[in-house]
This record gives sequence, structure tokens and C-alpha cells, in this order.
Amino acid sequence: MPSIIKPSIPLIPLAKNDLGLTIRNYEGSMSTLCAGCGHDSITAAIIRSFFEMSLPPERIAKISGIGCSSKTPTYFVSGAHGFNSVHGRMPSIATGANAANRSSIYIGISGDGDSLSIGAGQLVHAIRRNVDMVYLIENNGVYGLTKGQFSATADVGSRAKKGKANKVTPIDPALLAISLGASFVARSFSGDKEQLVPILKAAISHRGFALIDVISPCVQFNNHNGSTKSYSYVREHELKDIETSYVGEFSEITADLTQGNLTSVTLHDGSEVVFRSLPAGYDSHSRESAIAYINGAVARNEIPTGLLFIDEQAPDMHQVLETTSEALVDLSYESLCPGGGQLEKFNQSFK
Amino acid sequence: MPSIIKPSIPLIPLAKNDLGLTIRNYEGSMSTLCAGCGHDSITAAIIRSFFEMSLPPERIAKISGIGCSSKTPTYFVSGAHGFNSVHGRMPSIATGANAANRSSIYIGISGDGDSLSIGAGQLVHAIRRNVDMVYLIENNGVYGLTKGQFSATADVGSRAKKGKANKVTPIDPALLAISLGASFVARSFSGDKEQLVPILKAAISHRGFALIDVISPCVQFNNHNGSTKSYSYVREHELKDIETSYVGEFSEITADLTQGNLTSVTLHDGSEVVFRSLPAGYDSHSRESAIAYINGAVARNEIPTGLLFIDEQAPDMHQVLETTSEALVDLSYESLCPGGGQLEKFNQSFK
Amino acid sequence: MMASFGNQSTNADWLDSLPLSGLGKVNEFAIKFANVNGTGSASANNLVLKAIFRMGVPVSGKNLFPSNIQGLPTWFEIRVSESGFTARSSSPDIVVAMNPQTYRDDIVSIKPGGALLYDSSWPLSSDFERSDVLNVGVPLSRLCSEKFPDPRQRVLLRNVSYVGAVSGLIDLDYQILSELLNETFHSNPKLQKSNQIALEIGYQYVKESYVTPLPIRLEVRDLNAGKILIDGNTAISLGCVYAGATVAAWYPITPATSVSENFESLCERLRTVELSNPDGTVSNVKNFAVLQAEDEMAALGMVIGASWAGARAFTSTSGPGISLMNELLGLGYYAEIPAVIFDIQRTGPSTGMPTRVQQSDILLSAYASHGDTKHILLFPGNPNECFQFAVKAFDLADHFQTPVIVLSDLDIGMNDWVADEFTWDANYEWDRGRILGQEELSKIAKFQRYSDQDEEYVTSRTLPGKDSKGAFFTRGSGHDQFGNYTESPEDYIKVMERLLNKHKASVNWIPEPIVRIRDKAAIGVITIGSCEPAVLEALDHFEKDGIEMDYLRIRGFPFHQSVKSFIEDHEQTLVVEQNRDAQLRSLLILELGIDPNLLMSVLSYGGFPLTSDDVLTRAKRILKGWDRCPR
Amino acid sequence: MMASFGNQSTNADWLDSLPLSGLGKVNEFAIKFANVNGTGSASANNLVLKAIFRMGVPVSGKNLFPSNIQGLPTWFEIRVSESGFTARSSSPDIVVAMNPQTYRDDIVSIKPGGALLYDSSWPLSSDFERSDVLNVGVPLSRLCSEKFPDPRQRVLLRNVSYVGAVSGLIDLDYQILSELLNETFHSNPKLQKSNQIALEIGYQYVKESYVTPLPIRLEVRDLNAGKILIDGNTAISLGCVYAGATVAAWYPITPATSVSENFESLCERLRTVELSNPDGTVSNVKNFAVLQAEDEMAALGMVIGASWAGARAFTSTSGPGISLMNELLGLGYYAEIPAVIFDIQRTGPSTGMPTRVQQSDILLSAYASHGDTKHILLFPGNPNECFQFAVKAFDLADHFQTPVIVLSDLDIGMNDWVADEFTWDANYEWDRGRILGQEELSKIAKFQRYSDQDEEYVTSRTLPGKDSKGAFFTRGSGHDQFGNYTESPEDYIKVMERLLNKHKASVNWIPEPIVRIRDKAAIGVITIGSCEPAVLEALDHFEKDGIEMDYLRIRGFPFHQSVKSFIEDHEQTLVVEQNRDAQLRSLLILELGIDPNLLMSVLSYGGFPLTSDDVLTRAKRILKGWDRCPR
Ligand SMILES: Cc1ncc(C[n+]2csc(CCOP(=O)(O)OP(=O)(O)O)c2C)c(N)n1
Ligand SMILES: Cc1ncc(C[n+]2csc(CCOP(=O)(O)OP(=O)(O)O)c2C)c(N)n1
Ligand code: SF4
Ligand code: SF4
Ligand SMILES: [Mg+2]
Ligand SMILES: [Mg+2]
Repeated sequence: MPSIIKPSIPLIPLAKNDLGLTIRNYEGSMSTLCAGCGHDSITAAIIRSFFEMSLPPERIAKISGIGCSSKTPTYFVSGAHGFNSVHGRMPSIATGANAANRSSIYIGISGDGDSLSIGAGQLVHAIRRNVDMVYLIENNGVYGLTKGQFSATADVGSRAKKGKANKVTPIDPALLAISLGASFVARSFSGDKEQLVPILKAAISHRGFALIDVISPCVQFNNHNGSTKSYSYVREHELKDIETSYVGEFSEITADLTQGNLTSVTLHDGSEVVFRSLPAGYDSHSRESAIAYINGAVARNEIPTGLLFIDEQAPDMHQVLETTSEALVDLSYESLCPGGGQLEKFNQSFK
Repeated sequence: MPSIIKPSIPLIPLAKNDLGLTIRNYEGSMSTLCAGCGHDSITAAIIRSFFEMSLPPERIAKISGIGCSSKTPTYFVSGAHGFNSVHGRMPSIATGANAANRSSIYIGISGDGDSLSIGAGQLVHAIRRNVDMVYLIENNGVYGLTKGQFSATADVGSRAKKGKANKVTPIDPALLAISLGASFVARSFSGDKEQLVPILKAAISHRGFALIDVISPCVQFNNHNGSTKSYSYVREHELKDIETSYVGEFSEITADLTQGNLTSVTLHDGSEVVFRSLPAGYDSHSRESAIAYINGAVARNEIPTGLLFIDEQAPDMHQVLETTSEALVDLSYESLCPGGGQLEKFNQSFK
Repeated sequence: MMASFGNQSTNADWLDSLPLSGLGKVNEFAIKFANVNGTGSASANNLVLKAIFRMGVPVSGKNLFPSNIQGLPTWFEIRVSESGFTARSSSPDIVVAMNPQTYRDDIVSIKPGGALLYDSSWPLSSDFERSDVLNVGVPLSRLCSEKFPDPRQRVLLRNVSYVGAVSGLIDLDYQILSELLNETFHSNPKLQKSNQIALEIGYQYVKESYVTPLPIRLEVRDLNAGKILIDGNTAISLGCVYAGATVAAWYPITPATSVSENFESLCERLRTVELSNPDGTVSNVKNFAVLQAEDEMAALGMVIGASWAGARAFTSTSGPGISLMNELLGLGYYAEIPAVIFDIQRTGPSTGMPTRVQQSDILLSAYASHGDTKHILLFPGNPNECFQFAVKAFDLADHFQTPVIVLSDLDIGMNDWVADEFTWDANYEWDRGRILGQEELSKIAKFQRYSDQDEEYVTSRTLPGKDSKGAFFTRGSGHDQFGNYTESPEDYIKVMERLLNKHKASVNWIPEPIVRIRDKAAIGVITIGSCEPAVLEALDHFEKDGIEMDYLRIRGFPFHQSVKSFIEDHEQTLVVEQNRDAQLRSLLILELGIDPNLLMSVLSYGGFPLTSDDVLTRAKRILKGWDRCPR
Repeated sequence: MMASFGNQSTNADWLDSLPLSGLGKVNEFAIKFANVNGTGSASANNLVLKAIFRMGVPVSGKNLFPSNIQGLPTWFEIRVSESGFTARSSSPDIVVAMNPQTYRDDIVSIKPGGALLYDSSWPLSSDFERSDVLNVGVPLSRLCSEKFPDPRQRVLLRNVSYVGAVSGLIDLDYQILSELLNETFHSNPKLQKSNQIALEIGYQYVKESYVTPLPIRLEVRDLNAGKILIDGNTAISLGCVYAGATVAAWYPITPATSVSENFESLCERLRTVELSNPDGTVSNVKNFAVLQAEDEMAALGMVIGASWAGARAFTSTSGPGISLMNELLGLGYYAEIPAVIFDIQRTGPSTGMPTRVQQSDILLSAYASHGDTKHILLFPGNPNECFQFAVKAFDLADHFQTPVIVLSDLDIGMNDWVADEFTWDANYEWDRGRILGQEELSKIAKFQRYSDQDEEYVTSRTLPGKDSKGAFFTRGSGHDQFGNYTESPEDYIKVMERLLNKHKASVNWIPEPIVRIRDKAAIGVITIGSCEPAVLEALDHFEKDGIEMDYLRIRGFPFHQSVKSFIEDHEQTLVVEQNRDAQLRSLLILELGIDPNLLMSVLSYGGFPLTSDDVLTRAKRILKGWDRCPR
């Protein structure tokens, strides 16, 4: 019988992580995306990183907007709470959740439409607040779920399924984020798990807003020759300049590095991340050189990937707010209510 | 009798411009802003530039959002249509108006709250579309009309009237615009008409989106020592590096230039603008150097002003849309309706 | 035991054992195609639909698709009805089961005496056995694998094969199908050929293996003369072109997307003008601007900006978009700026079920925005009205200087309906309303925006870019009759009262309700939009049962007084609509001052197009509770 | 000829010629202060208000300010009423005219027999002459220029001087004023001194120049025992603190800004905890998070996110914000997430008149969002209820897992009202609703979000970050009882029907209406929010005229059945509200199934706080038209 039922995310046999969990504990329900959709590969990378980092599933909170990409939180870590909210408003919902409970690990999944059109305002301000979360844009240059309109990241000249060419300058989310003072900005490709997994790990370890722009081809509506977001184009043109490696928990990556400089970054949880950048002297701590590097690559029609910028010192939202280290949701009513005596004082002040 | 009635915008005696109009023809109704508000100085600069450029009042369309700044279109060119719309939505309204009637000259007036908080998404996309308009942000670092909350441009450490210090990183609208590929980005100071007037003229002559970020002190809520948007601070720290001069119609400026390079830019209406930049080799055509220059200045706690970036080649919205050169509003019904015969053909195609 | 199995048996036995209900269903039946979405089945199913249409038999197709791109169940239901009842049928006579995931439910849904067509390349589980339906197995996959080597092509051609099988089974005209394929692939002879082969495979197989045609079958008629097969969204986009709209601003959302996308392609074809440049080259210029906005607020902002500047401008959206547009709808209302909004309603609230139908934005649209507002609404009930009301919406918006919301829905908007051929009145002139040009301005002393009201409470406006004398300030803040800012209660009230009167006055331009009066019926039925076919069919059933009911379909808001009389003329009126909270009924009560006891609700809001059964069962339940029940 | 002019004459003649109405108004009168905004007059006027309060006389202050920061007319109206009628008075007995721009209208507004206090440093134009009022000229500017050299200080102190003059004229206790000044400037002896001098100047001048006190004057009473003077927004912010709210997200908007700003300052004081660091230093940590959002959509998004995570969270906004929140309100409703929204209503639509009052977001709030929704609403009518309902809103939101909108208004929110001292029940426990913790989860086999409904149709939820067993997916798209995505009509309907029932069930937790029943009154009056004082005063007038009416004030939605009985028990019911379209009446008709003919509207919507005259004139007009008119 011809079955269209797709296999769920492919599995590594049942190794256990530090929590004694297998990778199955990090899976979700079966994907309903198109066979071959880049978003599914990203899901697999997320599952792998969370497993390898031994994140307790209950500490993870998955939040998304609306779109094919925004459906994906259902497909990983079914033991984590998820929130598939409304189009373009994931940043504010994640901000509020984080304000209420800083103990959770927040991963926000969005699409290029969700984040850069309807959600642009909220994205800008979540960056500005440096909300402690991973913010992953599954970037395919189109509106997948509404069937193939150009998004704000569509390249000039790329063609939609109907053949019309895009003529509006795209927004580069990485460039935008760096200009706005984001504290962690990376880019990767859904088809390259070896790069994406360590970037994800670094993003989770980072305290503050970690934006990951993942080029994720839409096989339905944007996999044509004209498109720079297609598998073929990206495979040809992708620049894996700044390789990433997560020291200690993930050694396969470092083994792959054959050339260039290492940038060692100590993250807030004490873990070390080593980044390899091909351009001599690439400084992932300099906004200016990141901008120049990206602009340069774009001018050469290349897509720079890797950890483009990081600032470990930027205070996150809670540091700015000076919130207690305890999650606000865990405060008892007694510690919050000033009581009748205090109200009596208030009464006096209104006389 | 002690009168709180303020004088209207101060006038230059009745010289006439090429259209035979006096500056009074470019005035509006009396300002109801606070005495000394920076926004009123900007209004005066607008009046002067429009007068000196001999713009036909009926060709001007003034659009704004909501805020003290957004009230100002009432105060200039009463012979022009004005639209004081809703908070944060001026960009889309101007975009639509421009799509419908490309023959008008559009000036959008906004505040830092109006443009960078609630309106951030629309601003980003108006930039991206390169809508042919002047977009002026009257930037005071606060929400004036709602009485002094910090806006997204408030500097870290600046203090509101109530004494609370801002701790969130500000958004630099000029930097944001340049990163997004804006075709004209300038900054000035409301108190410096000699710089602002030629910038305004250049912006009007530019075909495409011309963003002018004008630091405009709010005397009520943000004129304290802690604030970098106050008169005193700006007077001390303002960097008039890149002087502007409008060749032909405004000669006072060029006379003021005493040093540095000249960048001559031919605009789409054929007029020439000459920009003087103090840093040797400042290239107003290079995004990268503009970004580096601004970042450098910010790092030195300085505010760079002048025409920071221009790209005269970027196609504006109508070029991208390939719209007819005639204003769409002027097309006759006959030229728009395909008629009954065509409908018959459609009927056949639905059989 | 199944009546028939595999590809060697015939259906002769089954024919004998058929229950009466399944017999002799010529041109009166429903077929359901159960597919997996993203496999190209939609075009195959449309082939069937169109072929039936060309056979001259009234027909409709309902696409029940998921909010997903590939891999989930999707159904296409075709209702064939010589007597013209083309509402969705509640259970199919024939199921073409192409989705193993949903076999069980699909097979259960077949009417006793009906037939099942399935891919017998693999055996059908005996769990699914039904003795009261004919099981027609066709080894579609096997047959196609043998013929077509390319796996991608094979998936697509398998769809055409089942069309061929259907053709053989129910006398769906093979010639027409074959022509349709040739038309579709006219530019690609290779594809033309393989499609013809696929069609042939399915057809031949059933002809060879079964006694055909089934008693459930088609016969040629000539009932579609002067008719076309069209969906409401295409009709709206055509209406926008004919209305002279030049600016469209929109944000993608199901099921409204095709309104603006179609408008753009129509304009690309009809409004692109060739210009010879001085250098001898030729360039195309466009007499329109379609802006894909960054969201719905921007879309409506652009429409308001463009309308303010004087263009006819519109946006298309659905529920979430209407929610987001609230603030700007209030601006348009209060500042009196024309705007046309097409809301193709889907199932709410929130994201809800994006590919399912409801009429559930009625109340929100009528009173959209904080503060006191009342908007003009139009409710098309079929593609003809979609076309006409689109044009009307622009006339109303211009004439009354206010946003007009056209509330269509997913069923009208995305499904193909048999409609009358569209006609165009050559004498039509657009109504731009009271716009003062230079000439008129030269005759008056001073222009004042909101003071010279006419008997319809409309004041004259001017357009920017034209004449300084007409300059005024448009604002959403308190303004007096002259357009000046005010905080004076009296000045504010003057404008607000005029707005209320203006809304009332617009009723004369709103399409009258469709009314069908029986003799002395005690019960009236009111409905709206895509509910019409199911309601009319239900009324027919009632009539056969001896209960006559009068019928009224609302087509716009404000309501005509005739709606009030209709209600008052009946002892009881049923209001049929697809939402939970009886939104149309609510609006009728509020705006016509109706005693709520006179209006009983028939609500069906699960998201599928309405069936006459939905109406019948609920109406009967309600009438049973009514003390003056006719039975 | 004016009765008195300049600073040398006395008012003895005027006293003799006084019309009866102006005589002997002890503790029963209104003063209007006409100022220019941004000149510091607000604090001076509040000084008067507070002093009257401390004299033990019921009083209220209405601030009629423009949407502007400096230079436009602003008025402050104080109503003194020993009998407790503290609604805004329609015309003042005394006008303190400090704004030359509005002299004419201000002077015209004085009741015959009243008095005018003006700055006689410049002569008053004879155009403004009124022979039926006493003109009290005090050369405030001149006197202050002589005393205070700094021009900035002079402007401010001139305000205190007119307070001194008022004190002399109407026996406003000088001692209390003097104490209040000392309290205000307790940290700045220099300012204390100059303010005392300014007070003295005005006082002495009138004492020396006029026969004081006027017959319109104050006498000490003891009617404010157990009372405080407070505005509703402050009360709400206190309520939020006491309810244990920890997250506030908001966007500035008049008149809601002070709710969140006050909450933040209260928390800064009450919820900042000192922590000693290991290195010996001390740092402050905060047990709250106040987020100034980028707009209202973000604000509500943050609230929904925080509530989903388990915090008590709220936002404060006004009309335009509610419009923008529509989509997210639908999400909260459908996905069943608590959220508390304070809407301090102002005059709509669109930007409207931001500093004027209305109750005109009622319908939009009740049904906010596309699709079918019904929200829980609370309508406080005074600062005490603002405090209580704020707490209640969180309990309701948590208990029923849904957004709760508290509809206050500008009059309650920003004006000072005499209120009962706030009390706190030491036994209060917050109602967090059905949240399953680890313990409960360990007892069940499998957690399913939307299936285990209780008799109130509430299902249990779990909080993220706690236990994997409780993990579920929250979504605004179609979901079944388990929280899984669905497009099945049956599953969808099940959830939607439960939501409807849940809304109905919440009525038991909604504050009962305030009801006052007279014996056998044929007419009932229903009102809402800040309308209460004016309505009660109007009823008093009617009663004096022999027409008794029953009274009911709605305090929440869904409505109690007692509201329906109230309406049914009267031949006619008037609904008094401040909007154009009778929004409360509409909601009553729809939700209680009332025959519209039973409800007559008394609408006053010009934007100023309601006066009893507004109610009386309109009610009389309506009753005249009613055939069973009592008179
Ligand atoms: C307010 C609103 N407007 C429009 C939509 C329709 N819509 C659903 S998904 C989507 C775009 C998704 O694009 P993207 O975020 O890039 O996700 P992708 O499907 O490409 O992964 C849109 C416009 C919606 N759900 N809500
Ligand atoms: C939707 C909406 N939210 C909030 C407001 C209230 N509001 C009016 S002006 C303003 C801020 C204005 O700040 P800015 O744009 O910087 O202008 P400024 O007054 O400082 O010139 C706000 C929040 C509003 N009018 N509409
Ligand atoms: S439409 Fe594109 S983005 Fe959506 S699931 Fe399919 S391949 Fe992925
Ligand atoms: S409040 Fe500030 S921004 Fe507003 S008018 Fe006054 S000085 Fe200008
Ligand atoms: Mg996308
Ligand atoms: Mg500002």
C-alpha cells in the first residue's frame, strides 16, 4: 500500500545522557511537514543538542508563532511545555514567560515571515531587552504555510513557484540583530547538523538573547534554481568560515577542524565554546568586524555561517530589572502581599 | 494680563520665493507644544526649507502618527493636506498614499516612541520598500505626550523626570536604517537650523526613503543633566562632522565650511548636494564606513550628525513595482475597467 | 462479507442486492475523494468537477483541506444535483478512497447502497468490510508503475487514473475529460500524452472488470447554459478590477490569499501597458500597485493612505487580520476615509481552524474598534454577488467615505460554485462620492471638511496633491465640523451623531435581502452567506413534509426595514448561521430592536460547509420545543 | 454693571442683591478652577480638595484636562456636598478664573448668585460683565511679583495665592491648608516658607478687601471619618500588589498610565528585598518585573506568556490598546490562559479625546476578537471597587483560566473620590485555580489538558518548568480535549461548548449588582461605573418630584439573573451610560434575552464626567415620550 506517512525524525540508537535519558526522551510527535523540509532537519539538530547537553525536559519551554516552522516545537521534547501562539508574537510571549520564570530554558522557534514581517517589531525589542532565550529563525525566504509568498528575507532575483522574481531588498536577520546590539548572533544551515548542533549548544549556554538564523530550504515553494535559500544553492554557496565546536560534550566537531584560528569563549554556565574562523583574526567579539565580514560575504554572494557575534557581558533582562534569582512564579503569596497593617498606612497617606 | 499664549513660529520678513510665495504660505496654525520644545524648532526648519525650495504647498502631503512630535504637521504649510493618523502607523499610511499618488511630496513626521516602539515594524518595512518620502523622527528619548516614559532611544543612564535611570540599550535609528539598506540616512539637531535646513532639502530631493533622525530635546521630561538628548548635552557633545550644503539654492552653508572633503551628490531632480565631512575620506556612499563611523562616535560618547549615508541608485517603491509615471489616482475609469467584452472572455474561461 | 473484492469479480450480485435508496441515482448523488494533501489530487478532482459541469448537470465541489502543505488527509466532495441542490451533502454515495490513513472513516461514511473505489494494488483490510456498499478495487498504483517509470510523475498520474475509473463507473463523459486534459497540457504534448494514457488505464480497467455504469451515474443535460463554474475569491478579484481599484495591500492568510493574488495576476494581464522608450526599447508600466504588506495593520494602513490620497484601494484578510485591523477601522470610520476590506471568514477564535468555514466575524466587523462605531457590511452569498458586491463596496466606501467590510467566507471564497455568467453594465459609472475638485473649490469661499452635510449626512472631501484651497487636516482625534482639533463635547457629539445618521442613511444603497414568500407561512427562516444552498434544500424537505416556511437572506448591514417586517410577519423566525454565538441573530436584535423571543437560532459551526441535514436536524429539534410547532 | 470690581470695593451690596438660589450654600456648592495646563495649578487645586476633605465634608474633584502638555485650557471642578452628592456639578457656584483665554466661557458658566475670583493685576474686560455674580478681583500676579523674584517660582506660587484667597472667601480652613503645605514641602524648608507666604498673600488680600466669608462657604463637619480620598488607578495598583501580581507589562496611554506606574513604585517600595552578598556588599533584588512594552500587543503577549508560566500578570491600557489586543484576547480565551487587563476607558473612537471619559469599550471587550468569544468583565464604580475588583480579577482569571477585563474609566481612574478606608481580610487566600503540581500529577495516569472538566467547566492546567508529566501543548489553533491539534468538527465543538458553559458558570463569582429598591416603583434605572453618583443624585431629584425609581448598578459580566428579574419587575427600565450606541443596554438585551422595548437609553457621551442634570434632562425627555409616563 502506497503510504505517504513519513518516518519520524531518524534516531541514534539508545545511548543515555547524564540524566539517564535516551534521545527518544527528546523527541516529540511525528512531523506533519513536507518530506524533505529543512525545518525537520533543524528539529533533529535540536533533539540532538538537547540530548547531548542533558537538558532536563521539564526545564525546557518551547514557544513559537505561526507557520510551518512554528509547528516544529510539537516535534521535539514532548516532555516540555510548548506554546504555539499567534503569528509574530512569540517574542513577547517568551519575554513574559521568562520574566515570570527565569529558571526555565526558553527556545523560541520562528519563521522568516513570523519574525521579520509581522513580528519585526517584537523581535527588535526582544533583542533590545536581551531576553535570555534561544531564538531560532527557520529561514526559507518564503511563507511556507500560506503557500509560497516571498518573505522579507527573499533574495532579490529569487523566484517563487509561480515564477515571479522578487525585487525588494531582503532583510538580513543576523545583520539586523548585530546592529541592534544583540548579544549572540549565529547563522547555520539546516542541512549541516555538524555545525548547527554546537551552535545550538552555545546558544543555550549563553545568558541572554541568542539569535540563530538557520537557512532552511522549503522544498515546496523555494527550492528553485533562482533561489539562494534552496538546498542546491546553499550547498554550493555556503561559507563555513567560522566553524563551531562545543568543548567537552561534543568532540566530533573539533576533530573536523583542519585550519584557521580558534576563539575560545567562556559562557555563563562555565562551559567553553571554541569557534574556528577562517578569516585570519576574525573577532567574534567585535560588532564592527562582524558587520563588515557579513557585508563582505554578501557582496561576494556568499552566506557566512557560524557564530558571528557574541557579547557575554551584556546584562540580560533580569539583570537590568534586578529581579530576584528565584523564579517569580515560585514566590509564596505571603512574601508578595504586604498585609493589612501596610494597608492601614496607605489609608493614612490618603487622608 | 499674564499670557501663556505662545508666539507662533518666528518669521523671516516677507521675501518671496520662485513661486511668489512668502514664508507665511508655509506656516501652519499656532503650535500648542511647550514653550521651548525642540519640535517647534524643527517645524521652523521645515518651513524654511520648503519655502526656500519653492515647493508648491498643494503638492506637499504631511503624515504623522501620535505624539507631541506627530502634532507638528498642523504647524506648517496649512495649504497642504495633513493626516494625523494613529500611533505607530504613519509608515504604512504614507506608503499607501505614495502608491496611489506618486506626484505628491511626502513628509512623514514621527517621534522616537511612534517610530521605534509601536511603529518599529512599519518603519523597518517602509525603509525596505524605499518609499519615496522624507521620514523625520523628532527624537527626544522620551514619550512626551504621555508624560515622560523612556523611549527606545533613551540612553543608558539617562534619567526621567521621576529620577529613574534607563538601563536598556537604546536603538540608534540611523544605524538601524543603514543596516536595513536605507537609501538616505541623516542626523541633525533641532537647535541647529543651519545644518537641518540643507539636510531637509537634500532629503526632499532624494528619490527614495530619506530618514532624518533629529535630536529634539523635550523641555518637560528630558532636559536633565543625565540625558544625552537635552539641549545642554547636545550642545556640548554634538559632532558636526559632516556638514551639508545645498548647492544653488542655499549658499550660506558652503560659506561656513572651513575644512575637509567635499562629496558632491547629484540627486534625481538634477539638483546637486555637496556634503562636507570632517573625517578625511568619509564616504557617504559606503554603508560600512557609515556604520563604522557612527559606532566609533557612539563609543566616544559623541553624536555624529550630517548626511551619514546616501545611495542615489537604489530603486524606489515605484521603480520596483514598475508603476506608471502617472499618479494612479489620475487614471480615468475608462483606462482601468476592462469592459464587458473582456468579461465575456472570462466567462468562457470558467466553463 | 464484502459484496465484491479484487479486480476479477464483477458487481452484478451487488446490483441485485442493492437497497432501494441506492437505486437509479441519476444526476443526484455525491462523490467524496479522500486524498493525501500535497499529492496533486486537487487537479484530478477538479477535472471531475469540471467535466460534470460541462455535461450540463448542476454540480458543486467542496474542498475539505487541512492547514498543512503535505501529507495530511484531505477530501474533495462533489455534489451532483439535477434539481439544483448543490449544498454539501452530509454523506457520499461514492467514496474514492486514496488515503490509507483514513480508509476506515471514509468507508464508514458511504451511504448504504453506495460504492467504494479504492486502490487494490494492496488488499483492503477485512476490518473495513461493508456488505451494503459495492467495493470497486482498481490496482491504480500497480497499473501506473507498469506504465510510468518516473516515481514523481507516477504519483500524479495515479490521480488521473482514478478519474478514468470514475469515468467508466458513472458515465462521466470520457470525451470531455480527454478534452480537458488536452486543454490543461496544451503547451506540453508529452504530458498531454501521459495524462491521456493514465485516464485510459483507469477507464479500461473498470470497463473490463465491472458491470458499468453503476446505477449511481450521470446523464448529459443542458442545465448549465449561461453558467460558469467559479469560486468567490476569483469573483471578488474580478470585481476589484472592474471597480477600478488601483491599490491592493494585503498580508497572506488562508482563505483570503487568492483574492489579492488573483487581483495581481489579473492586473498583470489587463493593466500592464507597453511604452516605447525614446531609445527604441519597450518597457512595461503598470496601472496598479499591489503591496504585500508586513502584516494586516500595515495592509489596512496602506489602504487608508491610498484611499485618502484618492485611489480605490482594498485589502483581503480573514479573522486574525480583522482582529488586528480594529484600531485602523476605527480611524477610517471616525476620520471618514473610504476603505474596502474583504474578510473571507474562517473558523475562529484565534488561529482556530484556518481551512474551515464559519460566519463568525459578524459582530466584530459590525462594531469594529473601541469607542462607538458602526460599519457598513456586505454579505455575498455566491460568486455572482462576490463580483457585484466587490464593485458595490467601492461605491459605498467612496459614497459614504467610510470603511466597508465585505464578509464572504471560505466556502464561497475557495470552492467552485455554479454561477450565472458575469455581466457588465456598459453604462456603469463609478461613484466617487462627494469630492471637490479645483472647479468646485473655486466656487466656494472656504472649504470645510465636515460641515456641508447632504441629506445622507455625507460631507464633501478633497484629495491631497490637488489644490491648496482644499487642504485640511485628517485626524482620528476629536474634531469639529471643520476638521479642527476639539475637545468640546458639543462639537464632538455633532460629528458623532452625523456619523450615526450617515450609517443609517446608507441603508438605501445596501442590497435588499433575498426573500421567498410562501403562502401564509407561520415560520420564517433568515440566513446569510454560503448557508443559502443548504437552507433552501432544507426548506424543500420541510415543504415535502408539509411545512412551508418563508425565506430571507441578509445581504448587507445596516439592515433594511423589510427584514424587520419579515420577522414581525412570522410567529417565529429561525436564524441559520455558522457560528456558536448567533452573531447574525444578535445584530438583528440590536439593530432592528427585535424581541429576542421571536428569533430562534439554528447554529452549525463545526467548520465544514453547511448541509441540509445540519439545518434539518437542528431546526426540527428547535421547533419541537416551540409550543406552536407546526407538527 | 458688575456688582463689584477691583480690589477696593466690598461685596456688601452684592450680598443684599443676591438671588435666593445663591444664599446660604453651606457645604453645598461647586467651585471651578480655570487654568492653563502645565502651570502647576493641579497641585494647588488638589490642596483645596484635600483641605475640604480634612474639614470632614464630602467632596470630589474632577480634572478636565486637555491632551496636551502645556499652554491649553484646563479646569478643575470641586463639588462640595454635605448630603453626599459628589457627582460633577453642571454649573459652578464659584469660578476661579486663571486663564484669560477662557474668561468669557468660564464667567458665563457661573450660576446666578455665584462668585468669580480673578486676577485683577489687569482689568477684566467689561465684555465679561455679569451683574448677577460677585466679582472678586485679587491682583495675584502683582502681589506675587512683589514677593517672589524668580519668575518660575512666581508662576507656581501665584497658584498657592489663589488658594489663600479661596480660603479667605469661603472659610476653607487656613490651618489645614498651611499644614498640607508643610507636609508637601517637609523636606524643603525654603519652599515651605515661600508657599506659606503665597498662601498668606491671597488670604490676607481678600480678608482685607471683601466681606468674608461669602454665603457660599464651608463649615467643619465630621462626615469623612473612616474615609480616604483616592483615585481609582491608585486603588487598582494597590489591588494588584495585594493580589500578588508579580509581572506587569504595559504601554503608556492616557488615562491608564498611572495604573502600571503606581504599581511599579509600590513594588519598588514593598517588594525590593535587601540581600547581603558574599563579599559583604548589599544588593537589592526585586520580587516583581515591570516591563514597559513596545506596544499593546507586546504588553498583552507578555502578560499571556507570564500567566502561562504561572505568574499573576496584568496590563493596563485604554481604548486604542484594547483594539490592538483583540487577537491576543482571542488566544487567551481559546487557549484558556489567565490574563488581567485593566481598560481605563476614554472617549473613542480612534484617538478620540484621550483625556475625556466614556464607557464605550463595553461591547468590544465582551466579545473581543474574531470568532466566537465571551470574556469576563468587571465594572468597578468607585475606588473601593477598583481595589477589590483588581484582586477579584486575578482570582477569576486564575480560577477560570481566561482573560478578565476590568473596565474602569477616566473619571474613576484619574479623579480623586471619597472612598471608604481600604480593608484587607487577613484570611484571604489567592485562588490559583486548578493547577496540578507534581504531587497531583503523580496520582494520575496521564495528564490531559482539556478533558477533566469540573462542574464549572474548568479543566486542570499545569505550569511549565515543573514536571514532564504535566507537559502539554498550548495552542490557539483547533484542539481537542487533550490539547492535541484537531480539525475535527466534533472535537472542536466540544471545546467551544465547554468554553461557553464556563463563561456562564463564572457568573457565581461575579460581584452581584448594587440594587436599591423603592416601594412599587414602576421604573427601574440601570447604570454602570462612574455614572453612579450622578444617577443617584438624579433619582433623588425625581424622588423629590414624587417619582420613585429603583436602581441597579451592573458590576460584572456575565450578568446575574437578578438583573433580568429587575428589568422584568419594572414596566420600563432606563439604562444610563456614557456612549453613543447604548453598549451596556445592547449587552443586556443580547445576554439576558430582554425585549429591547423594555430598556430605554439615557446616553450622555460628550466626554465630561456625568452630571445629574445630564441624566435628568435626558430621562425626562424619554419619559415624556413613554405612554405610561408617571407624570
Ligand atoms: C495575523 C495572521 N496573519 C496571517 C496569518 C497566516 N499565516 C500563517 S503562517 C504565515 C507565514 C509563515 O511564514 P514563515 O514564518 O516564514 O513560516 P514558514 O511556513 O515559511 O516556515 C502566515 C502569513 C496568520 N496565521 N495570522
Ligand atoms: C495605540 C496607542 N497606544 C498608546 C497611545 C498613547 N500615546 C500617545 S503619544 C505616545 C508616545 C509618544 O512618544 P513619541 O512618539 O516619542 O512622541 P513625543 O511626544 O515624545 O514627541 C503614546 C504612547 C496611543 N495614542 N495609541
Ligand atoms: S511548505 Fe515548505 S516550509 Fe512548509 S513544510 Fe513544506 S517544505 Fe517545509
Ligand atoms: S512634553 Fe516635551 S515633547 Fe511634548 S511639547 Fe512639551 S517639550 Fe515638547
Ligand atoms: Mg518562511
Ligand atoms: Mg519622543
